[in-house]
Amino acid sequence: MLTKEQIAQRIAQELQDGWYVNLGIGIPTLVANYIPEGIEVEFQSENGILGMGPFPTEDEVDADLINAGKQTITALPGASFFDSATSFAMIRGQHVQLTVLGAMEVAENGDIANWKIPGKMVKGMGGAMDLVASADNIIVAMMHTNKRGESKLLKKCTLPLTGVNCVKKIVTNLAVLEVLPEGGFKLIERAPGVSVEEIQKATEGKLIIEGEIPEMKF
Amino acid sequence: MLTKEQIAQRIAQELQDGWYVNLGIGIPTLVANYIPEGIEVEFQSENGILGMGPFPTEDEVDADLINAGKQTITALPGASFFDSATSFAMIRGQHVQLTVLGAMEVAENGDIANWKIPGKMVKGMGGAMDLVASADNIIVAMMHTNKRGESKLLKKCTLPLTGVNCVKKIVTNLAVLEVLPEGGFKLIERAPGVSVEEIQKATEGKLIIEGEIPEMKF
Amino acid sequence: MNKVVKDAHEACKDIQDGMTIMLGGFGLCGIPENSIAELVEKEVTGLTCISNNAGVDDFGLGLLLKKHQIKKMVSSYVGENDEFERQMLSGELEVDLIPQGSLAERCRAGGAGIPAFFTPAGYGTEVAEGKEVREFNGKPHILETALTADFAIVKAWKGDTEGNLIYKATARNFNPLMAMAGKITIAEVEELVPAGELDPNEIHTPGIFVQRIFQGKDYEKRIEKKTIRKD
Amino acid sequence: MNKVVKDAHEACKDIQDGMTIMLGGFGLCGIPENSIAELVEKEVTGLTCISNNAGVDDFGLGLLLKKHQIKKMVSSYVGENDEFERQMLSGELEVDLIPQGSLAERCRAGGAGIPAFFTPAGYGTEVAEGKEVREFNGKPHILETALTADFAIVKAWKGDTEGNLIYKATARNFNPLMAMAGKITIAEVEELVPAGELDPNEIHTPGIFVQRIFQGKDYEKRIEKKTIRKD
Repeated sequence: MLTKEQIAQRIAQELQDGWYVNLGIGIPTLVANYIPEGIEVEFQSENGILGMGPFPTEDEVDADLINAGKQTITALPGASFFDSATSFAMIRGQHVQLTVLGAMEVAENGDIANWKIPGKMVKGMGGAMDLVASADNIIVAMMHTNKRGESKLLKKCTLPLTGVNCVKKIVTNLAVLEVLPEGGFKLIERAPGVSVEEIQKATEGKLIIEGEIPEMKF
Repeated sequence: MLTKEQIAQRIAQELQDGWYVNLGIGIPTLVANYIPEGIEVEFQSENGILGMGPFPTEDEVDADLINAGKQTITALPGASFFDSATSFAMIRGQHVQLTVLGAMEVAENGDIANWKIPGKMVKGMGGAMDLVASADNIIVAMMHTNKRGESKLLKKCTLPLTGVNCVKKIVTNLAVLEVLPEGGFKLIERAPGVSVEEIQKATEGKLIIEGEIPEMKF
Repeated sequence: MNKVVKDAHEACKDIQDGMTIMLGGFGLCGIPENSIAELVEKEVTGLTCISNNAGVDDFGLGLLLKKHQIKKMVSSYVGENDEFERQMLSGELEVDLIPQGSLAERCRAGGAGIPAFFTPAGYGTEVAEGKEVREFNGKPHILETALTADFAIVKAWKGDTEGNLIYKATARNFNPLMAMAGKITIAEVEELVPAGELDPNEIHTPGIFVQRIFQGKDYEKRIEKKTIRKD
Repeated sequence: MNKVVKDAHEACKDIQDGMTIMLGGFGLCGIPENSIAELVEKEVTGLTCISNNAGVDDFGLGLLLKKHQIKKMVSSYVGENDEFERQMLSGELEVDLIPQGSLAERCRAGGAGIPAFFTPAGYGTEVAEGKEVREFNGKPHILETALTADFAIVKAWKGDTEGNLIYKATARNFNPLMAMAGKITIAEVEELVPAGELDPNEIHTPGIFVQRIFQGKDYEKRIEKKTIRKD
């Protein structure tokens, strides 16, 4: 089973040179720590920066320079600042090549739910609905099951949706899966030491297994 | 009968302190020469400048600084440059308080035609359709009749329209007229030495004359 | 065209109970601190506030919430505020949640005279309920309408006497869009300079969108999540 | 993320017959001179050009018109060009005339993933023919759709190796909007600098919108109507 860091590390293998990438809060944020050698990517944060750098040192902290998670950040050489409409023009206009975000539930048709739990305080969708409706390439980073041990990969989402038919790939603590256009989670890789049976057991939606399923490599 | 300069001068009397104003080419451009004492207005040119100044001296000429008529200009202190979408956001969003433009025909319901003559080379509408459809306050500056002596203030426009129900006021070489919401040209002022009869004769559309019509004052 | 007023008190003098107000900022970054303090002081109530977030318990719009001055919030994310939660759950506070990109674009549209536009964001979710759906390029979109406000209140880094504004870094966020969409737009700035001192090429909000400007004071610029690296 | 190419020749290498190309500029102000010269040199034909104007007889897009490389022009105003007039009247050239503000907004929409929007411009005129009409706030509007292009070619004053651009004065015009709307966007600049030399706060077009950038040369910057005052 993968740690959160390893999920991020596995997702980082998907990065391609020259991509602009938007990382959600939580596990997705960690992806920035594992950019493969020889690959250059640039991070967009939807509050209005391209070319987001690492957290600042104590001396560098600037209240006017934060990311979408409201954390203080730095700007790399070549960065740019812009307003929120331009920021979402980049997202909606598909100029951002990859979006990585967390989810509470993903359905076998690519539907995603990650913003609202009925009966609980609703904090709002922030930019998540724009991101999932727009991105050509969405990877969900999440645990395979919830705290009660129930599958988060479902036939149909039970929570209010964030977007429909949009998730293309999922990386969990157990596996890498693709959402097929015709529906279903196609198993691509297993986490080291995790069996196909374990993944099957943790997956409520339709799991498609073809041939040998390799273990992830790091 | 007014000269073109006097038409511009009369229109300039309509200016109010603090207004942003867009002037079309031809007579409207001349309005900038007659801003009343004690009044501050700022000129917008739709290619992307607010705070347009006078023409440059030979030394000041800058190919990157022109107005919508493609003439070289200067920028006053407090000017700003912006892209064409922002420029028309100002116009469409009614942030510009007054638009002055020329016309080939105006109808008694406020329709205007000023961009196309069937059978002749069509140069295009440029920003005219956006301006007339958006502005709250449009003054047309034109001769009362065309070169063949025919009225340009009509019951109905004969040329392809630029916009509908939009003209509020007209200043010609003969008169100042308001277009009433219910239709008709209400005569407000006569040019010095021009009789109501002369204006009536030169106006094909419904002319509304109430009481004494004063002469314009300069 | 001098638009300078003395302070937040003068700038906000005609903001009245029941009005709709847009407030710039993302989290606590780039919020109009002086004007918010003035609205608290003024005890104006029944406000509809359009702001991406709702502040924290003791800063930003949280200060107005605490005094029950807000009737309705229009935001994309409101999650750092206990009092907000309490008022929402008890039904004292109406909340309209809007996807962040749609919120930004709807403000811009309001300022730009675009009454409505299609966006893919929110299709198939509760955000789309009651909205027209139309397919473009094989993909469903929903029709969203423009937002405007009686007052927009923005915070900039530098401004001049004609209302031209320059924002700093990510404190720009919603400020330029809301500046376009206010019937009256108030700008508070960290540094107010005479017209002509800002480079016309570097202006983010042209003065035409701003009706009143003042030199703000005592900016706290509170940081929500100070995150530092050690090296 | 180095996007620098050697010159216009390399930047335009895969522009092919029949493609749709957006070109920035207003009149001859802010046009991509180097790239236009390269397209002439390349003899690519059957182009659909989206550009606010069509150049003059011997400069700007007029050079492409003269060699019959343009099949269709999409513009708001085309009136300074005799060859244009001849080709249009003879039916050799298709022309789609669009109100200037709608042209600008349609390019922005294309880049921003907004497939369509309502505008009042053109209602009741031939521009509205075949378009949906809807009333908002008691005023009729027409539905306009987004524009995109195979290539957008823009001209900036300064640019960096990551494609960030700064325009000068009114040479900005359509350039930033078209930069957003190209599947591939080419930027030619008067001054190309290393990433980090432009202030991130002053950038007009963030590099994400630009795929190729090169240092242009021999800019003529012809003036259409030199108008001077004597004092």
